[in-house]
Amino acid sequence: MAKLDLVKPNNGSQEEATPRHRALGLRDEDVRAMYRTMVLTRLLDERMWLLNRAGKIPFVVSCKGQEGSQIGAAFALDPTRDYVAPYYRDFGVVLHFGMSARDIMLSAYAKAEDPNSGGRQMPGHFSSRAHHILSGSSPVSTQIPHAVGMALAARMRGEKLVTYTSFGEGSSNQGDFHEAANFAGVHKLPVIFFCENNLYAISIPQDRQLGCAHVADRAIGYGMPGVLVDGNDVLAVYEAVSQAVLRGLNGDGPTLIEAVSYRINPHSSDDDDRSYRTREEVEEAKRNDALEVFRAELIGCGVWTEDDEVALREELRSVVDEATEYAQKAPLAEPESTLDHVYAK
Amino acid sequence: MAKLDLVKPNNGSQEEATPRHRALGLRDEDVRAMYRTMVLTRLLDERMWLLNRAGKIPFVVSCKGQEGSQIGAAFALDPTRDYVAPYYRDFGVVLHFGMSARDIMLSAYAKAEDPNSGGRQMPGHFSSRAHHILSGSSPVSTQIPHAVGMALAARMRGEKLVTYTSFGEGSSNQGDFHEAANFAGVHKLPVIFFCENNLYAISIPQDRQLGCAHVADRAIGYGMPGVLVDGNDVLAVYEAVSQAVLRGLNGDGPTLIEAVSYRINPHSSDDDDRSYRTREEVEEAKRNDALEVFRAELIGCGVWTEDDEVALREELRSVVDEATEYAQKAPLAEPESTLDHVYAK
Amino acid sequence: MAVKLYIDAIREAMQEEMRQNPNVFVLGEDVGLRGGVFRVTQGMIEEFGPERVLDTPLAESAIVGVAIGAAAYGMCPIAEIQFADFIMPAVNQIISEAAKLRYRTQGDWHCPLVIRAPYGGGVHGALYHSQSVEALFYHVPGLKIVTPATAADAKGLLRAALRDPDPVLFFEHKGMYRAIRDDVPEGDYTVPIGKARVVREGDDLTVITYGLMVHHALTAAGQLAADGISTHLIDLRSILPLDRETIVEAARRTGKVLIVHEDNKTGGIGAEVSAIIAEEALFDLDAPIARLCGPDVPAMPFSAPLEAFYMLNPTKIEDAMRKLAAF
Amino acid sequence: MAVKLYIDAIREAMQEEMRQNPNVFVLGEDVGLRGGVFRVTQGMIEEFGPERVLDTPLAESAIVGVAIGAAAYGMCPIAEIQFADFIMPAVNQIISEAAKLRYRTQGDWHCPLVIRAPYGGGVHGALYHSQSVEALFYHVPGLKIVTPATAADAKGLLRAALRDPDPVLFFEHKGMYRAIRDDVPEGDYTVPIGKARVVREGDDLTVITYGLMVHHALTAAGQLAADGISTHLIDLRSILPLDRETIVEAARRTGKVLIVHEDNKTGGIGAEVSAIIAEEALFDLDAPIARLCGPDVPAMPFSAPLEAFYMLNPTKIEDAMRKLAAF
Ligand SMILES: Cc1ncc(C[n+]2csc(CCOP(=O)(O)OP(=O)(O)O)c2C)c(N)n1
Ligand SMILES: Cc1ncc(C[n+]2csc(CCOP(=O)(O)OP(=O)(O)O)c2C)c(N)n1
Ligand SMILES: [Mg+2]
Ligand SMILES: [Mg+2]
Repeated sequence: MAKLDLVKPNNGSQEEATPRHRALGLRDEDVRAMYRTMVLTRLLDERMWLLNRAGKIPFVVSCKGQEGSQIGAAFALDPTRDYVAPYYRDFGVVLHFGMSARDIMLSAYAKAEDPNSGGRQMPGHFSSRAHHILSGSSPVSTQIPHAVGMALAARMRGEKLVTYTSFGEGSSNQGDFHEAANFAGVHKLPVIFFCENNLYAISIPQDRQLGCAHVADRAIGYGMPGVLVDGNDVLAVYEAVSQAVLRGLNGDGPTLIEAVSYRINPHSSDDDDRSYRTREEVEEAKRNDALEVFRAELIGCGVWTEDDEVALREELRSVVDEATEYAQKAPLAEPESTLDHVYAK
Repeated sequence: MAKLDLVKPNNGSQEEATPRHRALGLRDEDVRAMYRTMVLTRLLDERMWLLNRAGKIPFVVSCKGQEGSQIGAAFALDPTRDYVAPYYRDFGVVLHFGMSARDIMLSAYAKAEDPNSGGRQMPGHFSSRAHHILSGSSPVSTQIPHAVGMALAARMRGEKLVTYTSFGEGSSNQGDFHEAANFAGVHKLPVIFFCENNLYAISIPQDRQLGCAHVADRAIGYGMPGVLVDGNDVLAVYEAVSQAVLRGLNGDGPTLIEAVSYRINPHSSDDDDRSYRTREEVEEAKRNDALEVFRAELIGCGVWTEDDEVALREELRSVVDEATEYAQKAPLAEPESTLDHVYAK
Repeated sequence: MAVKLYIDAIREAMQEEMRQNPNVFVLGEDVGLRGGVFRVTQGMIEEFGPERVLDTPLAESAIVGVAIGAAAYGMCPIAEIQFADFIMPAVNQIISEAAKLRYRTQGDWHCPLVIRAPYGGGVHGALYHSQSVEALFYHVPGLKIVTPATAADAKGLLRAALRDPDPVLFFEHKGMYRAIRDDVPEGDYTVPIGKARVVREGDDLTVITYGLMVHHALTAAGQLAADGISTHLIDLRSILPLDRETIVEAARRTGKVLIVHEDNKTGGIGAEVSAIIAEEALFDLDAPIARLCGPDVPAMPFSAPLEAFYMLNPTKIEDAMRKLAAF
Repeated sequence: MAVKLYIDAIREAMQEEMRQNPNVFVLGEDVGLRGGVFRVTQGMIEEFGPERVLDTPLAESAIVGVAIGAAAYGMCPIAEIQFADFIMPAVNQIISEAAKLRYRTQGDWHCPLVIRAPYGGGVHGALYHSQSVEALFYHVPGLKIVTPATAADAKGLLRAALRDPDPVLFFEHKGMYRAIRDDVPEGDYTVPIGKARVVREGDDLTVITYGLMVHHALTAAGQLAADGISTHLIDLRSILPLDRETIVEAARRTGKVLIVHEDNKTGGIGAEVSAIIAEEALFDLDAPIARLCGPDVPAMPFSAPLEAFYMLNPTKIEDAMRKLAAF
């Protein structure tokens, strides 16, 4: 693994008295909301993994370890204004954009009511026009030019917004990343290219995946700023993405942000990671878990308590229970519906 | 057009007494050979353009204005050791690698004896196994991964060499460039990525083509050095490529070199450049013509005279005449041969 | 009605739709100041400006991918691929994305995208500026493919494509741009996607074809008519969906069918047309279903005699028609 | 002879060729320590080292493009595409480069490359881990395509592919990896590319198919045999080139032909097979040429009932066979 030299953006006031989030313009209820979505993301993730291991759902892809990056990014965006073309791990992002726990579970169970695809796609293939989430597919990186196209379209219509697209560090090697980033660079489009570097692409560690030290180093090749940020520091990510949003809205063009964290689970429920990484490495990564780090910070600055935690966990557990139960009972699509929606009626 | 800020590599001793080429380890006969190939390239180019305008050959693509880049690069390589995957303007490179004027003209006339393709491909689609020139196609940038593959294969076989691949600045936006450069970066392969930036991709000037200031800026994104060099300064190019060759042979991996010059002719014989650039701009560029610059330098340091020039021009004109005549008289391929070489016999 | 060039009909369709519909725009390589390498978009940047006639970087996957994003957002992009041969880098975006966006979201998102590409040979384009690429896509549900043979159809089909809510590949034969001219109706007409055209009616044999070959087959049919052999000639116009009804009806009518295309034979459009007939009209046939196509070689060479060997022409078609008529 | 799994036969072919021929090597995503996501290359990095079992960056066009360069140089690369669905970004390299290198140089350069890709559905792979992609390439002269249905054929065809001087696409049905096992001959045998296999002989109807469907059709044929209907069953094995002789002979023999494939129907392999028969054996037919294929939808859904609706199975095939037999 390459040694990471993290350049944190401005961390706000360093005085003990001013919590970082306030320096960033976040109210206490904002960071509580961020933490809430983070925990919901985590609980859903853990539940789905369990359901898969119990044979109840056929497949799951996990975002465990990347919630800091996702929540930090999502909360810097405006779900009523901006559009996202997320990648398959972005559960935290789509939850903030309006997907419900039930929607996620309907997708996990591949039920007819799944708003993403009616059960046609695997979990993690998010979509909702109502929630400004552009549908994604499985071939990696194809969503990146789509985000550029949405930004272009919005500008042609005079609509002020930014578009966000995410991808793994492995996927930043696909030609589509390069072509889309350059397109956005030439046309100064308000796109946020958000690389969630979790150090692995399935079994391939980043030093056998990336010729460069950092994905962010690629930004200069497209004439945009490249920002490297600790993905386990949710406020640092929030700040970096907020700056990118401002740039975009100001007409200053795109930004490439690389948020470094770790993929705690195997690549997917079909993967076994023991052949390519040590248990020690995974355990070590868990100690930097953004969720723990953020909770400690919130408790430290007095906006969160152990009691809040107990209450939140209880509440969210029942949200996840309800969602699971609902999804499990929901009907499957009719077989003949396979033939629907090839073309417009 | 973006203002170019050329970073010239070390120019050797600045003392009047030591000509630059000697500081680079080039003998007088070496630079005379370089100049000779440059002039041959130019004369062939001009002859083909004339033949096209006279309706004798259907198509021609010109390298006029890029000879400095091509000759500088080619002479830093070893045609008996190295392999090239050139792009369609690289007449100067393939001439140094062993193509004859006759070969070039046979291709221009699309005759059966054309060693590149037997007249199957357009001129500029170079190929010769004997001369270490890997066949190229028309879709731009597909040759770039091929050069990486040749370098990989050579390393697997323990053969010490470098591979060279060239492409325009427009073509550096194709996904294949990115994917290939990263592959070479990860595996530290001895590949020279040589971008001939002639400021236009057909009608598109570089500021609407490249999000970045310089193609060389992309190198860091693949973990390799990026070198920006004046393509009209043949010795500067020679030096940059020589350094890249050394890196490659030393196992230090690939290099990206951007040689900036100008495309003096329209994109091809089918193009009309008046709709997208002024005559003044073209005239201005002609004043920096590498051929003139290099001749002046050689005369200035006493390795070339006006008499040499007259003799060379006369000799090469007859080479071009002979090649043209031969090619014109050579037979076309048999119609039924269309069916040959789809698969091995 | 006025006689117009094929190329002008295409340009007019774009211009008229762009005047009516602010969502329509063109993007591609050199479509702006240069007006496209074939001049299809000539004059358009002057009328619509550089945002709606957008020069893009040299990257086909981005051209199509960006267009898909714009289409999903609500625009109606026309993505020009400079030569059909250069659509290959965009295959992933076309097949994985454009074709499947509606299906995978049950219609929540869709992709009103038109991809225009000049294809075809006989113009000294060599291996990579001559290819027919329609067979690469006609197996892909979710796409539509049209390839007009006349100026009138070009205009009407391009309008229809621009109003279609789903992705349409619009293949224009570069050999016809300035060689074909015909009566183009005035006003706001469309030609429906999925409907073939009966070019001439006849009873002795059916020829089914599309693109440039329609004109060659028509010439050949004229030669046969002089000898009292009457040809039923179908111009498919749409490759996907195919007009099964017209195909089957024509096969039934004459009992003899020759399918003609410039593209190479194996796995080409002719295979599906033949299979449809063998499925639905087998017992109406009086002769084996014949296909006359380009040879199965990787592409059309530059060298004139080789290109001529590859390309079909009226004489080769006439020979095949006479052989079939005499069966 | 020993009974072996389909997946093991593929691995063995690679291992044995790599032991014999230092030019053979594997490259792809996760082929090294992980042994491939399906474990096809398991254990190989341990035997051959990380240079000859080369983990690549996540970029299919580079995997194929680099392999082409290495093949031109004289190596025999095996490029693994993790799922056939992800071959799309490499289409330009495959069609523009690998398929045309020999042709455009008159054999001065050539490309002894094997591309392996797991394809096919019925495994809960959803839209993008279930596709059949062979029809995208069978129209491309210069390529060869094989898709073995048995362990014995898998090993013999992969060996043949690795010794072939031209590019071969080797499609392995992921549903068969661990579901199919059969007798694999000992020693250094090959199965010739371009030769179909007569799986069983029969006189009442012919079924022509390939891949997983061979097994389903065989089951169905067993059911029909119980009722005295005898099936002639052809496993194509090679998609390009097709074995015209065996196809035509089988059509002549029974006069009734059902073509079966998992892939969707329009423009699929069945179209060309049907067209060959309609061209060469029309008057030997006693029934329309039937095709039973996947439905013309963009891809196979994740949802179990939808996937089951999409996939063919022995019962659906049996029904179609009975219908044809009764014609
Ligand atoms: C074009 C393509 N090739 C291969 C795959 C198979 N695949 C799925 S995810 C993945 C690794 C992605 O790694 P990275 O981009 O780092 O994202 P991460 O999964 O680590 O979040 C691969 C190889 C794919 N989905 N698409
Ligand atoms: C994939 C692909 N798309 C489009 C083209 C058409 N085309 C040929 S050359 C060219 C411009 C190339 O510009 P650049 O890379 O700067 O090279 P230059 O011609 O300026 O040397 C274009 C668009 C092509 N050959 N291949
Ligand atoms: Mg990763
Ligand atoms: Mg250029």
